[in-house]
Amino acid sequence: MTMVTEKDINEQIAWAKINTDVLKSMENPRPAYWVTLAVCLAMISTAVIAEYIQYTTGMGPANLNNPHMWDMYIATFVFWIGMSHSGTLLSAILHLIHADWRKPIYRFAEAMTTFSLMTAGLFPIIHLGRVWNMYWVLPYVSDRGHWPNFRSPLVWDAFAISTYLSASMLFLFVGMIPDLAICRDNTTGWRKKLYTVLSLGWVGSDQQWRNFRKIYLLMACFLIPLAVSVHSIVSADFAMSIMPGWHITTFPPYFVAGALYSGCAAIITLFILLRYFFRFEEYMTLPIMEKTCKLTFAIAMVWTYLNLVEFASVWYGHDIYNKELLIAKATGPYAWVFWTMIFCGSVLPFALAFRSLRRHMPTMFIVSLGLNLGMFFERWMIVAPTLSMAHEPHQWDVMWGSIVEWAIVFGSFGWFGMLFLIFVKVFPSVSMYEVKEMVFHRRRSQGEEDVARMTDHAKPATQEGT
Amino acid sequence: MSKRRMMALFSDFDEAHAAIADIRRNEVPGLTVDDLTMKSPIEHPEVEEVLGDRPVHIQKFTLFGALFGLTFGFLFLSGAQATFLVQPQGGKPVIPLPSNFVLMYEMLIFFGVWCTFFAFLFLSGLLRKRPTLYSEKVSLDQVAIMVEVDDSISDSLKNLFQKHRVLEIREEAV
Amino acid sequence: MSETMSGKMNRRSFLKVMGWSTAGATLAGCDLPSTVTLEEGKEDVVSYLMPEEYVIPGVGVWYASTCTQCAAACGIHGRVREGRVLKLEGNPDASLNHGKLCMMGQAGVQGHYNPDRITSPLMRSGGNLTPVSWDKALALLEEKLGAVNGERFAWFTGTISGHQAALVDNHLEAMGSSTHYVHEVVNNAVSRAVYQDMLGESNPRLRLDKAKMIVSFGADFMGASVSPVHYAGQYAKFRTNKERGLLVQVEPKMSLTGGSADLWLAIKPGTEAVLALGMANLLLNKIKVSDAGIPADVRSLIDSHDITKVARITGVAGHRIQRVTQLLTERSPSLVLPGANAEGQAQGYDTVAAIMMLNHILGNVGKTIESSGEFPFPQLMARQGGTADLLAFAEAAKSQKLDAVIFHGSNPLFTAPASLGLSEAMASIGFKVAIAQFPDETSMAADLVLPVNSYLEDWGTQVPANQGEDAAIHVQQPLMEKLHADTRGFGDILLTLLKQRKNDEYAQFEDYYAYLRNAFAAMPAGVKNNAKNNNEFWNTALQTGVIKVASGARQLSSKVVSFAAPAEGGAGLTLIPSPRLGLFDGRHANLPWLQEAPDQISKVVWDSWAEMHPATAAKLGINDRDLIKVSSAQGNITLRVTLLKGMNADAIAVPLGNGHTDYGRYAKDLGVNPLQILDAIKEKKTGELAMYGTQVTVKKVGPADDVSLVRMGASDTQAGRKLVATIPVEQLRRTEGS
Amino acid sequence: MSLDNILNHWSDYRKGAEEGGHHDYEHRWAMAINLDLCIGCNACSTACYAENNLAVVGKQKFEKGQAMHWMRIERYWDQQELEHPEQGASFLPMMCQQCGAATCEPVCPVAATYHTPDGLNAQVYNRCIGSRYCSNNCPFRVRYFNFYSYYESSWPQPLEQQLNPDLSVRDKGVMEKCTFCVQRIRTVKDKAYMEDRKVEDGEVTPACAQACPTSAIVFGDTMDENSRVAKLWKKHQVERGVYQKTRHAKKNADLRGYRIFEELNVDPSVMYLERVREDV
Amino acid sequence: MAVNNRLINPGAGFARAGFAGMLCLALLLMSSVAMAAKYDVAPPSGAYKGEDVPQPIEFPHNKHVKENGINCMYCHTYARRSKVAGIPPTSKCMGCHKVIATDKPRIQKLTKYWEDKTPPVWKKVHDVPDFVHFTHQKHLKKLVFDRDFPVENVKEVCAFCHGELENMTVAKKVKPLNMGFCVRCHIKNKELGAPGDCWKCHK
Repeated sequence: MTMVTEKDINEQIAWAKINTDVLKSMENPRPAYWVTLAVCLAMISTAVIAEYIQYTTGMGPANLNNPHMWDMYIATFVFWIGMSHSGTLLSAILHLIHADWRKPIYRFAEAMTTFSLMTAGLFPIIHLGRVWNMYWVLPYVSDRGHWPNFRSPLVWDAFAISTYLSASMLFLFVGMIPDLAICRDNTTGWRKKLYTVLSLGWVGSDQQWRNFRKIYLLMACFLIPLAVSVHSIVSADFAMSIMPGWHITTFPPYFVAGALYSGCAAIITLFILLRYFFRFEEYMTLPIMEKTCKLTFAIAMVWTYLNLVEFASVWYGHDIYNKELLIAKATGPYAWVFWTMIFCGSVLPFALAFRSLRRHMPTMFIVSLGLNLGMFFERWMIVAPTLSMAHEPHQWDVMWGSIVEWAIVFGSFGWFGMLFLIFVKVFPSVSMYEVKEMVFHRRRSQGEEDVARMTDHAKPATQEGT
Repeated sequence: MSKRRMMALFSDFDEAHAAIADIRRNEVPGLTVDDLTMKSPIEHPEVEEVLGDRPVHIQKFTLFGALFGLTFGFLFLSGAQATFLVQPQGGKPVIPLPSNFVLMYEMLIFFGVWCTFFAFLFLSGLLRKRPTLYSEKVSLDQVAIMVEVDDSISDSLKNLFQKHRVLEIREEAV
Repeated sequence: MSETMSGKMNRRSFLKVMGWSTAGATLAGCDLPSTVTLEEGKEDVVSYLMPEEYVIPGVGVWYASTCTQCAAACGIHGRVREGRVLKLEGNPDASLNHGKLCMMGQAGVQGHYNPDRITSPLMRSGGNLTPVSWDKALALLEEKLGAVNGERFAWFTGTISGHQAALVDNHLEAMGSSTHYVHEVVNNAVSRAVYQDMLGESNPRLRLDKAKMIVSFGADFMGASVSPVHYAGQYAKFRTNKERGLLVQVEPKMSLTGGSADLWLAIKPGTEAVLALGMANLLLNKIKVSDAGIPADVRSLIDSHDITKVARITGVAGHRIQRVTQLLTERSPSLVLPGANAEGQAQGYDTVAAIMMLNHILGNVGKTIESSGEFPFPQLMARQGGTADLLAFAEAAKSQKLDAVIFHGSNPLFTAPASLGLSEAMASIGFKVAIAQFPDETSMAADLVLPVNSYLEDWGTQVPANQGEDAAIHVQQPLMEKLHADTRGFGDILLTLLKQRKNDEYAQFEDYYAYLRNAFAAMPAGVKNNAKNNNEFWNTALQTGVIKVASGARQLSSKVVSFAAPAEGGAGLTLIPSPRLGLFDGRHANLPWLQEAPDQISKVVWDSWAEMHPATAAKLGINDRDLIKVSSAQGNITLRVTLLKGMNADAIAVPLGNGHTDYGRYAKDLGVNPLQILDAIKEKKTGELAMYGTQVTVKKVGPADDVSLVRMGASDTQAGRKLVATIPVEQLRRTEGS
Repeated sequence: MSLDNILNHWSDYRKGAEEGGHHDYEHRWAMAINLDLCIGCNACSTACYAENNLAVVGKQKFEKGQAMHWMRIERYWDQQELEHPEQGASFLPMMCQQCGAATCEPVCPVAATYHTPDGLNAQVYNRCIGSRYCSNNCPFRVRYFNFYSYYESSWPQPLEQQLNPDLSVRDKGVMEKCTFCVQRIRTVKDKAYMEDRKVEDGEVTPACAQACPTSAIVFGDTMDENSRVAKLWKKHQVERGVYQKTRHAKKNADLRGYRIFEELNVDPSVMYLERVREDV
Repeated sequence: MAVNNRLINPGAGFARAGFAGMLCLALLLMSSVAMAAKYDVAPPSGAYKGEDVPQPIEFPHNKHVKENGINCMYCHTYARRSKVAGIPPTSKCMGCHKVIATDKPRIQKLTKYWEDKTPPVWKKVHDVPDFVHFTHQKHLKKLVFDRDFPVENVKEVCAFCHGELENMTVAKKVKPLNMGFCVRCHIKNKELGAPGDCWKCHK
């Protein structure tokens, strides 16, 4: 059987067209954009009202109670943190291994990283009983000689998330500087002013490019271990405790795998949306989609494996609390969540193994949503059952949250959506200079002698798939 | 003698590359490759063949930042722990190595990243006023060669550029 | 005492001392020294005018007094700081409770500070109770009581003792009446009658601590009983004796005491006497214990109760009965106790007599049942109540024999079964006075309500009906100034009433304090314990809170009274209106701590509920937490059910306490009152209400609902954890000897 | 100063619970609860409400599991297979076990809960930011969180006058738990300090132990070898420290003393004495 | 001793100025301790500009303390026996002012209070938050009695936190009395046994 090897990108595409296409995506939002934005804003305002209620009356309206001191807030926090890992993965790891097919899609993935981190960062704050004192977790100088407790995984979280947020924002920003210069050169009005400031005076000189290459490499090197450490630390919130179902050695890799998994799933979702709405078919091509899907499938299998490892070690271990909990997860009141998670997380990804499905955008869209749902449920299944069935049988309880809690959880999706929608209209969601590089190098590597005349507008851009 | 700044725009990298190679071969007397700057829409590491190795120092800052983060991390954490003895121990030592290592690691990256970034800003000459001689085409698809030369050699330089099918030459007096 | 309080800090400053407002908490978190969070000149501080030497601001002082949360009258210590009483604890000097206090006693402060207290006299005008001045209220009293025919006047109280009781007697005498109804729902009136007949003493000392084995026929002596703390203390000794005591509890519904039993047996309600007879049969005919002193008719009754018959009727397995009986002879001295379930039947007297007969047969009288001696102040002794007086009162009211009644310390409108028709009957009483602390059902139906001080602001003396090791008079003194300006002490009100009748006799006493001082001064020297003078005696009495009195020696008789053949229990479901340690008979339903304290056995909070055995429920198609309707011939109540294995299958229990239609914010409209649907069956010999004799039917009317019935605790089992570990007694003997 | 300090006391700072931790303990308050005497009567729990300004939450919030009873009486039925619970119920008074190696402590991000030189597991209300991690990591589930501001609802005037001024009324967003009545300990220690003497055994009694009608709860200082509680611990061969240590210390396995969840190595300060059952 | 050595955090200085600042501060601290060796107590440092608090009677502290040499604890008699120092009871004032200066309007006002049997309602000037357990008695014992400090000079110790009341009429807050103020002093005096345990003060 012969596979038709498709190109990741049409290397004949003219550079000017790249600029035009991407810049065009940043202009004139269509009605659908405004509707989506309005929906996001509505979700946010609901969440703000809910948070206001919670802020003024206490954590009670969220239906939290003695066994369930944490619930959906922390689950959603973990979900968003996990979501953020994909951008780093695509960008940094694929950069290091010179997988240049990442280039058309890494920008929005990185933006997703930043925004999901910004969303995730809200949850530890929202879930605090005394939000106004949240700065106490930071090691700041105090007249009273106070310090936070550096032993607490929550403080690690504060360190890790602030490091990760600043590092990933820098990574996103640094990688965007040449594109911001392009924007600067092609816009007028407030945009011009904005891009002039943001492009930091980038002119594309050889010195700048040289330093740029270095910093990009260095940051990629930093970000990979950072990303791994961040989700390991988030897993430490649970693994460092002694609670059954949390105190598990495989949690760090399990969390990292889960993070990459949910991130990749989200990338597929956004990939399809951007491709559809911005007509980015030439950049976000099916071969790239396929590669992303294969990567996702691989990670899904890692995640499944780690899940099985956890089940097996619990099953054959001596910890009765853990074992009881595992049985309760599968058969108790949370069983439907648990089995949905198993289905979406371990069965559904097999859809990615089929080429025809991989190439069918509507299917992939639904599958990716399924994967995301599975991963959301995974976080839920980490947080809630342990609390509902821990050591002390007297304090067992099952909890399904409250309107306030769910409003805030849904609101976070609105918040993320809003940030992302603003991003795609203010910043180029496809890296122009890197697509150009990709095109340039591909052409060159194919031994095309006629690499000149890139300005040849006459050359037709071959429609992909034809 | 008056000087002038010249910017030659080429439609692609290979032509600019050839032009620089010519300059490197001293085809324009009194002008060396070190005097010129190439501006391009994408990164062209190949240009180093003709531009020569121009050093990059960012990694030194990175190393400094990382090491600083590591040492500062440990001293800061253990200092704070040792002086703040209501540290909730939970049966563990006052200065717990595993958790301190975790935080040191984060601080290593934190300081490393920021040092790298500031080094980048500093070493790439960013945040400075952009030269007036600039073409938007450079961010699109053309490659520019910037050079500041004496009036005396400007003609020969222009010739050289012409030879390499320059699209446009802009100049301004300094 | 009152002088020391005159300089107390002003109330506002207390609030600030206490209140940790949101603003305060938020500001306190602010870290910058520049924004000083503490403002000067914002709080008031009031100095003492002329303090007592021992009153130091910021230092709590403990004063002795007496608890009146139930009739037991335990000695208490109250912690007073800056003029407020904060916490109550048992008085270690009181031999009744040895420094311990039950949950009801602990919650006394909440009654005292209750937000729903009556704070001024209320007079009925135009159908409504409206606040009036004391002058007006007293004038009305004078007018109405002056006009009433003495024989048509009565007092209606709860258990009352000490000098207040004496004054009530005096008032009745002054009024020319002798009708003093004393009503207690939680009582042992039938047992007292049997004790009187069999032992010659109605309140003998039950020495649980001396017994090696206790068989309790539903006696919830540590729970809602006549003196829970006293018996719990004795129980502790019983359990920690060299030979650990063995407790067998036989009852249709597991009580608090039953929860601690070594063997808990579910008996069919109303068949306690049958079991007692069966055990007597075994003792006399099988173990061949002497039957001396047993009348022939009783003897033949015993002989007719062979073990198979008994087992069949009572539902208690024959081998259990045999084993328990066997153990009773092996572990002597033992103690057999009758409880409320045994008493509260139409043949309650017979049942208790049958049970007490076991003590006679086993020779426990004199060993674990002792005489409490001759109390030297008969006029101060407790007027113990029961339900007979409630029935008598209802009768009298219905037949319009009463024109004026003064109510105090009892709430008959809540505790009377609806079938008595008390609320209608009471309407016929021309003048009803309630001396009350709270707006309960009875006081809200009165024509005149006099707000009384709480026991923490009042003077008085209490004499426990069931004394501890030492007989004593317990002194009750105010622990703080009156909380509300317009309330008055009970003793003061009594004096006022007496002055209205016999001014010449009582004018010498300015107030009840003066009366008590005088009464104490008049006490015989023997009681004064070598005090140099009356002042020293008074001060010592206040300091210790206890005046120990030597009671005269007395011997118990041990005779068996004749009794009729016992009934064999009802055919259907028997309703058990079980009192709880906590809300008790409903008097504590307005104390939020006690509402929030889960029932000890079923762990339900803030509600009324029905307890059923799962098997019974299954038969009726009822699930846990279902809404059910419990109907008797007299009416029905609708409430949720909780399934409990600690139930006899023929019984359904509905705890007392809730179902108030009035009683302040915490009690009003919460739960149901099972007393309302009781049949007005009279105990045949004593005339008490047979509270445990009502047959009911149960019907499911609504589905299960997790939210409506709140139970503490998610798991009924320890789920394999070692939480409450249990060892067999042999192991205890191995390690700690026996 | 810091660097000096670290270098000079490095080995001290590296001591864990096994070596006694960095504290030179002044006291180690502990309890011994005789379950054979616990009748489940709730006196301790109510006394705790009275002493410690515990909020009454009402039916709805109780249903949601937001009750604040620092001391709760758990009731279990053993012998589930029987038709009737013939051995009665099993009552367990459960409150903060003041663990020596408390799992709540290391997870608090702001060090609001920590170990005092008295061997108590302290909770500094003002420092608490309400992350609730401590409660999540407590195997006994005895930490209670102020999900609401109860001041207005729980103490309507004049009930608020009953509040004990020796400890705060906690506001919303703050974690709280049994403190072994630290305000009483504090008062007694202050008194002893003023009188230049040591605290005597029996001088400190928490509200629960004080109230208990059967005296099932014995409280005292295990560092004072002559205290009743120390003698009880010794008699039952329960030693402070981790499981292995305790297990090896226990030469007579029949002894009744045990600590709940001993295998979790949290080193609780509450020893329970097993309930005794006599089979009839 | 071993405990006290390590109890308190001087770490505020740590991050304040980095390592160098840390060491400098150590020296500074040590020298300040040395300077305070006269009392072997280092008084707390910090100043605060308090407001004028209107009181029902403008009590002249200066007259009583400076001119008449009355000891602080003569009136604030609870200070050595309780956590609060207490406002003197009206009877105490009247003890002298039945005969002294009865012609002054302030004294007449006081006499009126006495006759009406209503003590004056003062405004609290020195206040710590309600969640703080501060005891005057322990501080007095440690700083005065245990140190054999002349009791007649107790005002110098009182002035640590209350300022020099002998120079004030109505009391005014001149020290911040916030947590930093307390903690700094406890750090300085750790050798004296000033505890660093949160639960000593937080309740």
